[in-house]
Amino acid sequence: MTEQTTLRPVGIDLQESEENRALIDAIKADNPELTVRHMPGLVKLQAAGQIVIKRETVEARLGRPWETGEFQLAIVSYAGNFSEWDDDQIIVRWKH
Amino acid sequence: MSLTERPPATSAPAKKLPVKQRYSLLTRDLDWEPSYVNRADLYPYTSYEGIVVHDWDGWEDPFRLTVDAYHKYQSEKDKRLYAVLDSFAQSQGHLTLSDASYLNSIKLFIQGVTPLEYAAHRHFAYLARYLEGPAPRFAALCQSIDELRHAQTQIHTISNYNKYYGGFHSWSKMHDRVWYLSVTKSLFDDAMSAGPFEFLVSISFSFEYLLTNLLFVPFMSGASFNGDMPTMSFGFSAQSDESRHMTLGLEAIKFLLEQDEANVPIIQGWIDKWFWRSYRMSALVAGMMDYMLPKPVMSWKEAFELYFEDQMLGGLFPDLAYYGITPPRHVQDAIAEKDKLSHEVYKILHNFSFAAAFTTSTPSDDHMAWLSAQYPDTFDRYYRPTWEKHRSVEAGGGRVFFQGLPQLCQVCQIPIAFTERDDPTRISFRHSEFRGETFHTCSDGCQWIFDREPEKYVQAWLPVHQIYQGNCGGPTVPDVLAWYGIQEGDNGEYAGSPDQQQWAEWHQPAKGGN
Amino acid sequence: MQYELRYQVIEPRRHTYQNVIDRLGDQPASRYLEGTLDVEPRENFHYRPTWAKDRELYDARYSALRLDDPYSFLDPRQFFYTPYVTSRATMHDEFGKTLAYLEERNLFGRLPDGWRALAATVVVPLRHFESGAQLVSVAGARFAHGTSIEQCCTFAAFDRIGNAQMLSRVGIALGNGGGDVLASAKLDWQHADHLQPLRQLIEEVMVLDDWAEGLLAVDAVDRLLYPLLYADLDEAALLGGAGAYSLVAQHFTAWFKDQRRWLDALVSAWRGDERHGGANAAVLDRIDTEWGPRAATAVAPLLAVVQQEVQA
Amino acid sequence: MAVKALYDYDFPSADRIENFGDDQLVYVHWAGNPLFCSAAAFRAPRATPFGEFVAAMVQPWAASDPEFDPASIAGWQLFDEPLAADPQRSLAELGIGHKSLLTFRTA
Repeated sequence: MTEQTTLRPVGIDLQESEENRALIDAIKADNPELTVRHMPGLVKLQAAGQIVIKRETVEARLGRPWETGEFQLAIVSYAGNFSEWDDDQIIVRWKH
Repeated sequence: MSLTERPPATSAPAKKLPVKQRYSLLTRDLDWEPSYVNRADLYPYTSYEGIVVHDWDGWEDPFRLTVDAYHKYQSEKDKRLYAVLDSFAQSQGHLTLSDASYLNSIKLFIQGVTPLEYAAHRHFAYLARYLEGPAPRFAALCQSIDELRHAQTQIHTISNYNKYYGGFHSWSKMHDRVWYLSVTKSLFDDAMSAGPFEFLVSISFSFEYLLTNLLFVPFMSGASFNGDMPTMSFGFSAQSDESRHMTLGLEAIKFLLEQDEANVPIIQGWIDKWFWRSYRMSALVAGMMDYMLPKPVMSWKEAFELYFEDQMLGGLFPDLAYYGITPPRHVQDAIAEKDKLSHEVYKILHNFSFAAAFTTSTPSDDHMAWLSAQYPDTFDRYYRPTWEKHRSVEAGGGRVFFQGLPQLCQVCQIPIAFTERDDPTRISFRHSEFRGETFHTCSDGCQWIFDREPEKYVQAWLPVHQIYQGNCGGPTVPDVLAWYGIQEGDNGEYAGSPDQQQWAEWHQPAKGGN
Repeated sequence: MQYELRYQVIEPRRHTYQNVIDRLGDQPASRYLEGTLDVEPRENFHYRPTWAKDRELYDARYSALRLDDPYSFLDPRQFFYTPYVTSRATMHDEFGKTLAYLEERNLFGRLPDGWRALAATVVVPLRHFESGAQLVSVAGARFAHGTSIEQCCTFAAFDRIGNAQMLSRVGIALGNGGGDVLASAKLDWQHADHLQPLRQLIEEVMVLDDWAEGLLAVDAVDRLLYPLLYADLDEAALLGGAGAYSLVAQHFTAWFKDQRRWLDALVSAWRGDERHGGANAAVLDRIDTEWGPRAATAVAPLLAVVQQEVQA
Repeated sequence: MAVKALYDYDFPSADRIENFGDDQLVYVHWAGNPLFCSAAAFRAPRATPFGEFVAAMVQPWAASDPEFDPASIAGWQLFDEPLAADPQRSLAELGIGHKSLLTFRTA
């Protein structure tokens, strides 16, 4: 994994729905420093430096196979840069 | 010989291509270097803006979306969305909105925003045709078809409200004609009439990446808070595409900056122009968020701080500093007016709603208390007294409208109503001379944009001036309203409007023991 | 405050948008009609395009083929975005299942040599033709006049890249999961004699100014290519032990049938237009005369390969 | 800075004075009255005497504010300069050209 270059905040906004609950739990589990803010219909996740979403963690919470591509069904917005998006994980961080 | 009689396969089990390589074979490898025609004839529009691209293959596409995956995810999203729309319509869900006045913001939305989704659909098709690299072309193609989705899901969501409420019925014609909608239309016309790179920086970067969060996310959250599940659903569903579009914007800008140092000042100029142009248009959303939601969810100021100041100025621009890009020119003016913007905009809408396809009203006591809490430095001092004056006129059975037509900004086309940075009581007037004619603008930002390309902005179809030239159906207000497609009761004051009256009728207070 | 709803059923004030009412009367309208009719802006454009002299941002003059009312043409499939992606999700899902079946049973590995050669040197290289056809179609998405027409072009453009990806996946499968077949197919596309007339044609079509002429020139090729490679060879493939070829071909035959539906309807609308029908017919006849023989010349060497490899 | 274009990008102004015949556009701003969000735009004959312009156009507009008193109008400005607003003289004679901005205050 590459070194983090900055601790500037990154963020992901997800739709708050039954389908996304496991995903949100998984992100919380993999990013202990996460701050979570609830707005009507929406959950705002923010962290310093980076947020990582791991397929295995999501699958364990969800109880079924989950493709990282399915993240596109949940995301409402983000701040940062998708520095990695492969079959196993998605990482949001700034580039410089 | 039949299939079953053939010998069993002896070849090695199939290899699996790494995702990145497979994606590349399915997208950019489809391109080939033409030899029967000139490349310049095939891509005639990529050189006149002065942008230099050395290697189109330098474009990264983190989503690696293939056509089959696109259809799979998008059809799933639409299945969910239309299920919400159908059940809302079947259960007469519109009756459970916070109030019928809430729908004024949705009227502004379908008249002002839906046509922009459609314009984006059309012009991302232009990028999908004329950008030279296959990777950005494919990303643009996906965005083009996504934007058609957004326009159509909005039309279909709002179709149900249109059946029961005024102001929605003629959104397309209105976008071509009505004064406040020229604000949004002219912005997209400006971007579409520019070259492909400027369009990319204007819409994909400055609009999609810098500002859509600010415009859409709190707005959709507000829809949810006001009982408008269909709008929340299309909004969030659209936003899930938007994250791809934001990525296109960010990739575009980094790609262009990395290609050649000579691109940097050109891009900086476009960021400076398009930040201000998009920000000015977003003022309409500021007014909508603070004044048009019966149950407000987040103030413009708070959303601006959260989505723009923290995320963009705090997060993105330090990233772009690496390439020598600085925060947009005039960004300090935007920050300085966050306490004023929504109030100044709603005053315009309140003054002129007699000529609009929505209604307005003076904020209630509760609403003013909320505004006062959100804007402790400005509301009570500068805006409350004016609303109190409206209240006293209305108490006597009157209603103050602006009995005339406003002076418009030549660039953003909003009435010149914004105030000086250091004085909320003094309107900021700017004017420039070009070929012996005077052109008025509303701010340093708009004046700077005008002076940069006066040959462009002198063409603007300014609604007020067009009315005075006799091009809008006739000389009287009723003539113009008829030409706009505004129907009786769409416009004016909310109290007593057909929407308000029927809402009251549908929601008779429960009688005891009934 | 507690409310009660006074009415069980509320009568709507209107059944659809005003532009639809103006055309069809005040009755409930389909989502296709509401999402299509009169959506494209018509007037009062603010600035002239910097990239096209003497044109507005939306302008009927981007093609010689005109309709008095662009909405006299409607897509017979009534595709707006949702039914389109839903239909294509099924199509690609089925194609994926076919491919998975063929790979699982190694049916590509068992293709007779002639069929394998046909697939690798004629069919797979056509992914580049599809990619070119995508560029041509997407020009219509931008420049066609009227949402009903450009929407069909948009979907066609997306279909074309989808077709190119389906052919690419066949190539990957033929290469046993690697990129070798695609690499040699690309070399063939660029250099092999039998593909040069077709490549020359699509390159020349890609630079045409008139989006509609481009679309029809590609169609002149499609009308020869699709029946030749997919529909007509189906039977021969089954008889010749090339079941895999037949299973793949059916998807392209199905797509081409769908493509014909809107394009034939559009050509009829152009010919039948009260105001422009005469002028349109002259343009359409000129396009047929010019591009029909060019298409035949471009497809002839492919026919020769078919005859040599699988019909000998 | 010229517009970057593929051809000579030069179009007439949409609101050039020729498009208004003998008339012109004039903007009027009531300074210090926050009830009005912006200045008003008027189309007026260049030969109109200033007094008639004010009586026929400005006053009915200013009366949008029920507290407006026509006698209170004072202190005209043309752009940023004081204007000696002789009611008998025409707009043209007073140097009030096409798309001029007039400002008044009320006493």
